[in-house]
Amino acid sequence: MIIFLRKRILSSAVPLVCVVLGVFFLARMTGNPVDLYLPLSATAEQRAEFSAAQGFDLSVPAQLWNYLVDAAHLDFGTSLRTGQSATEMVLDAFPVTLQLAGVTMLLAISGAVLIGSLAAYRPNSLMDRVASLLSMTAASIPDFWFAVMGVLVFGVSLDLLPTSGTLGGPEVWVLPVATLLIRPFGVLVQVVRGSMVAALSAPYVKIARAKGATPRRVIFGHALRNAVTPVLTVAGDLTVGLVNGAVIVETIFGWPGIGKLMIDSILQRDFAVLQAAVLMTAVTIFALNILVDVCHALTDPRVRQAVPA
Amino acid sequence: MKFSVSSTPPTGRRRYRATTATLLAGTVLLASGCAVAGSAAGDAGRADGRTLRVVLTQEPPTLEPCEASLTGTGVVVRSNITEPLVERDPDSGELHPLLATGWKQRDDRTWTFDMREGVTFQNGEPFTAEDAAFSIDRAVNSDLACNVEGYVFGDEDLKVTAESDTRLTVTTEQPDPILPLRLSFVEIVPRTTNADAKVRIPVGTGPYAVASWQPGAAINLSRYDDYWGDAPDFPRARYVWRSDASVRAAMIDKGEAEIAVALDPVEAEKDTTVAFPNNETTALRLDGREAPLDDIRVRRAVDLAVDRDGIIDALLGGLAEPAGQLVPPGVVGHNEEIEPTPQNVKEATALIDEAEADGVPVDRQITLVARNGMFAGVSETAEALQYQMQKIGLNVKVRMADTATQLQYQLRPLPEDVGPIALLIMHGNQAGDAAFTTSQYLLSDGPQSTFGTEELDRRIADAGALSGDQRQKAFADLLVDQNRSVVQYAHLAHMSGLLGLSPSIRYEPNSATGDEMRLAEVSPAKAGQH
Amino acid sequence: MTTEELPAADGREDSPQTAPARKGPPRWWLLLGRDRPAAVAAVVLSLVVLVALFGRLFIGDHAQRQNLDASLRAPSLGDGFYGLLGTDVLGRSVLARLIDAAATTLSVAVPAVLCSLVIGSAIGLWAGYHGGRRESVAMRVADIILSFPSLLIAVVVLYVFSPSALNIVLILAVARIPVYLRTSRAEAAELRSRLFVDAARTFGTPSRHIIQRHILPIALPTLLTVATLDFCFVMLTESSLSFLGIGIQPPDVSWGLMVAQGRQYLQTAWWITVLPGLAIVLTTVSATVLAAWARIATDPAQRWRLTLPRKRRGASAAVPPEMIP
Amino acid sequence: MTTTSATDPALDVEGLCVDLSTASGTVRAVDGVSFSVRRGRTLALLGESGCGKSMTALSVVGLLDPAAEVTGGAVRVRGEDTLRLSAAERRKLAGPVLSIVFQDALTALNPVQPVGRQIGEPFRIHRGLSRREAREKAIELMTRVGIPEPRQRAKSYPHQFSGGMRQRLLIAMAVALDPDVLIADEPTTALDVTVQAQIMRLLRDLQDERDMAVVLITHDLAVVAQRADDVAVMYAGTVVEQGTVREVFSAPRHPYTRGLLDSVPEDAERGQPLPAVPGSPPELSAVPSGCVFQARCPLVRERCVSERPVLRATGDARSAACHFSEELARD
Repeated sequence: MIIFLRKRILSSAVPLVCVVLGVFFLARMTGNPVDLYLPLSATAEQRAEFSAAQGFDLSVPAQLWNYLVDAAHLDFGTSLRTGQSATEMVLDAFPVTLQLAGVTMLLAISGAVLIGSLAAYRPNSLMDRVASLLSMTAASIPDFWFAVMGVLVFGVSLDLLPTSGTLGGPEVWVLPVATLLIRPFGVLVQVVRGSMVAALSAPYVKIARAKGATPRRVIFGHALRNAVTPVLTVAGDLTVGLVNGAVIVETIFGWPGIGKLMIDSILQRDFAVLQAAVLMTAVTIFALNILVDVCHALTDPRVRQAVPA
Repeated sequence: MKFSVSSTPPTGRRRYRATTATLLAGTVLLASGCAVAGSAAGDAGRADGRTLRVVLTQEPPTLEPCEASLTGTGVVVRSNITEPLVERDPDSGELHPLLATGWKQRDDRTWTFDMREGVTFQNGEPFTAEDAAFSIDRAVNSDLACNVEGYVFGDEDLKVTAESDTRLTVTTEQPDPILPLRLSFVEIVPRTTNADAKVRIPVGTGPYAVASWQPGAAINLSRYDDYWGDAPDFPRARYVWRSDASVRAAMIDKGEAEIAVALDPVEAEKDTTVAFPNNETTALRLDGREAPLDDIRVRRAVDLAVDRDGIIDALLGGLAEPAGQLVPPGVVGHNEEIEPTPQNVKEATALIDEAEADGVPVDRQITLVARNGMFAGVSETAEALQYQMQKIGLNVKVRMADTATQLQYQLRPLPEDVGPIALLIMHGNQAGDAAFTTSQYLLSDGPQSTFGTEELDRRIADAGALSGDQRQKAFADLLVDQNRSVVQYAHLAHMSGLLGLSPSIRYEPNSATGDEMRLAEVSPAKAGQH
Repeated sequence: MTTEELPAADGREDSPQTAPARKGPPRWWLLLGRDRPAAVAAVVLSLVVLVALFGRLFIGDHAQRQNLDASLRAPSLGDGFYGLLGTDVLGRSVLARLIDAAATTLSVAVPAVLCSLVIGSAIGLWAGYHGGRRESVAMRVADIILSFPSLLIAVVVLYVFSPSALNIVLILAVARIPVYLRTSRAEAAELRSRLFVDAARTFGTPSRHIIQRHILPIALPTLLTVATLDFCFVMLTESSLSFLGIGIQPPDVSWGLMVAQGRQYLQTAWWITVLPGLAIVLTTVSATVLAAWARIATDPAQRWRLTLPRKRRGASAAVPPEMIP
Repeated sequence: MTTTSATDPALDVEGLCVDLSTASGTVRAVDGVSFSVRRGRTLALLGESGCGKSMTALSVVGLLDPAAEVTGGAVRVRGEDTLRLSAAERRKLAGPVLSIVFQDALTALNPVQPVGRQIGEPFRIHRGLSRREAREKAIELMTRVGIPEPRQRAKSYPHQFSGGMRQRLLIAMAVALDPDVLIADEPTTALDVTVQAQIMRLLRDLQDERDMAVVLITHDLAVVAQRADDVAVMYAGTVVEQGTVREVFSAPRHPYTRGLLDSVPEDAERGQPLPAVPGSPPELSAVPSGCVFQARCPLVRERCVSERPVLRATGDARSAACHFSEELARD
């Protein structure tokens, strides 16, 4: 296991560098940010001065070299927009997204396992049909639409929840998490249901029933753990999506997360922040992938055995 | 004897249903329980009548006073945290004393300012001419690359000296008749402020001081008790930000904020909103260097094709005024005589036909560039303009851009090899003088202009050297000239902002509200509430 | 005595589907007819496809025709065919725009899904079959794409290159490749050690053929299911890009763009944003339902589920009734 | 119809009917099957694929797939008709009274649980033993079925065992609670010949030791000959002949049984093609109204087309469903 982990971590280093380099070059393709940061009436001289101060007058390879040298000293640069250190901004924003994604996935997975198992228990029953239809619909609602509706209905009309924001009790979490939740939940219910139906019709389930096992024992003791592999994979992918893409929710509800930071820094050509943010999410995503692999190994002894090979 | 084992024993079935029902009920209860538990105060805090809660579109990138000409920064900083020497009345355009009690022009290039006494900074230090000199130096002459430097002063450096505690002398390199107006953009900070680097949280002489900045969440201000002027009504203020206009509107409806900026025109009918002219003017800038836009008949046809009233009523919520010039009312140089061009499709088509007959390639594709988020309904407006231009026989494609991309089209050096461009621009004349407009947009080599005429250039230069009524008339006349002989712009509308105001407060927005929202002017609706 | 198999014994028998399977699979439309939701889904989906393919021929320029005086008219029967679903803020017929947008939406979603499906599966199957270094290289490439912010690519493509539906397709396709890559790699890696693959290998079959003839057919149903889910994802992503202003650009129109542009009128003119949203939901739900059905219908070991009479399907289950607590 | 015996049978199946839903409609997969078996005896259900023998077994233990439905008959153990019991009552019988072994031990064992836990599970379910006690019991059972180093191996997972070992584990699990009746559904089909013999011996030993009734489902005549006491030959969902193995195999009273026995290589001459029963069994949806075997029967006559023969006694403890079983007896 440890060998496996070490190998995985080492093999993630090269792709990580690729991501950083890719972002570096792509960002610079979007043009010089000078215009955005100087008043429209700034003179050519002022522009040149600003460019030189920020190092944008150098060739791209030279800029890259400077960036890498600084990065090696854990200095990821300063934000053009706010003048703060990029590292600081990213470290401020990241926990917000991580918490959102964590709570969302926790709820999505537990809810989906519950509903999906119940649905799989009696395929084609009313419960199954309702659960399937609802989950499919949930998975296909545009999230920003759901968010705006949520604000209007629960925030304003019913006056149950705050419209937006991060400050306050647990109630501020409800709408953002609900918005983030619908799609992963919808997808996961279908995945859980699918793999549970397959697991419940497997011969070992018949044998378990032949031993007189109760339904609870059959579902949770036997079927669920076998059904968990595809669920884990999909849940991993969905979490990656959340880490990278809670932009909409963060934008609408005013949560200062990494997604919002990223889109802002893209639109504002704030390269240092963008690079730092991408590096942070990329590291997280790599870690997440490794975590999923470890979970696979933990739940399935066959994978565990195959690992050292 | 036959029976079916698949019909479920009734007990089992019922229990199963009961389980489902319990689960469902539990979920609902849990959800509503969470909801009720804290009920809904939101970021801006509970309405306590003592905190003024303002919701902006975005978090201010910084509160550095020398960046106050950035809208996002200025709206919080200006006149709330820091103050300039001179302030401009947004309605009349007149200059009023603020930290300076008066000023005099000694000669062409030298001005003296008298400092107000008894003013202290929020850190307790007294305000003197030394501080004023420091602040001007820091903003205009330093290497900080302050936004205000580029915005109002260009390359020019100022020589500033504090002759005594109460007297300041400013010397310009060139004669500058509007120096006091320019200085109204320089916010005064204490001389202890870092001169080599920008600060994120400033100290000023304003009625409010920064209490805390929760990054990403809120900025809290508290009343500065030793403020030299009248004490504002609200002891505390809190800024939050939401980029979605419907959420900002919802926060007003819900009572989560007292003031919300930049609402969508859709909300205009609510009685919690108030519209105000914001000195922004929209227009299509036609690139006169490229066929077919190089033909004045085609440019005039475009001007005639635009249905200003239709666009304003349908897309801008009826909040804007049709425009015939770039300079809005209330700004020196605005010409009352100019009428917006009425739509005349027939005449426009005739002009195009005429041009086509003379060999102008009117079917060459024109790119209509507009910026996402420039104003509410911008992409619909672009589509409407495209449709109206196509109706008179032009070939137009829309390209929506982000700010950075749009700036490449807007600013010199203009992009090459992109064909004829019709750029949707929105020009805000914060400064109140047409010179800020003409030197940028009308000079043939102006930073935001594509072409012009020598005649117009000459008139602009002449007008800039004048002052008083002569200045007004010279600028007003040259605006007519642009419409007659240049037609670089098909003007669209003088825009309005829409502010959401809670019924619990009273506030009169003015044309500067978008850049400078004076919290001290906000009062509770019912007297004696606080 | 060595082998005393019964003469007609052709394998083991314990599942109920053996008997009917022998007769050959039942006609697919018969099966479809029996599953009412799947049948409805099929009808909806074919309708959407037909509209997307031929709708533009009938509506002429109605989707573009503006009338600022007729802005935001509510759906009504009185305004002729094009007024049935009301008008948008520019006075254009929402019905005509929905039809126009159907074509754009599908011409973005379908090629994007197909591209990522084909490229991702091809690489994934190849990597999974060969294993070793090729496998780990492919997986790391997937990691790179996954952790790359697709928003950045979208912005670059949109603002640096010219914005077009094709570019959106490319962005979405590239962003989804890892999903197929990982799925197909897993399938291929599992299948490569199976007996029939070993057998093919010993006969010297080139690996390309083994992948094509032995591995692909088995992995395909799973990949197609993923593709259907992705179809939904791609439509929603396109819509989100529109929300951020970096999706399909006017005057092109997609359902996602309609939802995004109309959301500010949610309270005053619901039809502008709700109807295209409904179109997205209906299409994706239909696709998902149909995919679930097709998956069962093409799997001989599952097909029997579809053959259950309606009333019994409601009552019985994969788990017999005595299992119900 | 029951065997004539003084002691009560451990399992008594009477007139069992199972309907199966298919795309082309509902068909009868098991049609009035009856048999019974006493403790210590082995009954073989013999037949080709699709003849309904496995479905019979699954309906006895209540594990039918939902596409199939028991529409009539009775399955009696310990004097109770299991088909009429509630789910919970039925679960009480599963394990201590009725038990089953499947053919494919790899899929029949839960791949993600250590085998020790799976084998100990019946003790936890029915006897309420602690995890540790159940584990000890499991190790005992593993020792009994011949797993080497059971204490270590109890922690292993199914995929780490060979096919024969897995089958032993499955059997250990099935006999854990000394059931009255053990149903073995083709328990050796997937195994090597040598391993087959070991497994059959293990089954026999366990049966003797625990005095179980065994229902052995198979298509293998040799297994029946060596292992079973009684045999019920099934064809197209019905029992066509029943009796002791010795009597039925030495003198079949049904043309189908005879055809089967003739096709065994031992009786054929070298170099000649094996005589086989011509044709194939009828589709379940097209079972003829008369005798089910009429299409392949060498003796078919008019009566066979119009009238279905019922199972009737052809000897002391045997019966056959043929109008002309006496003719066969004369051959």
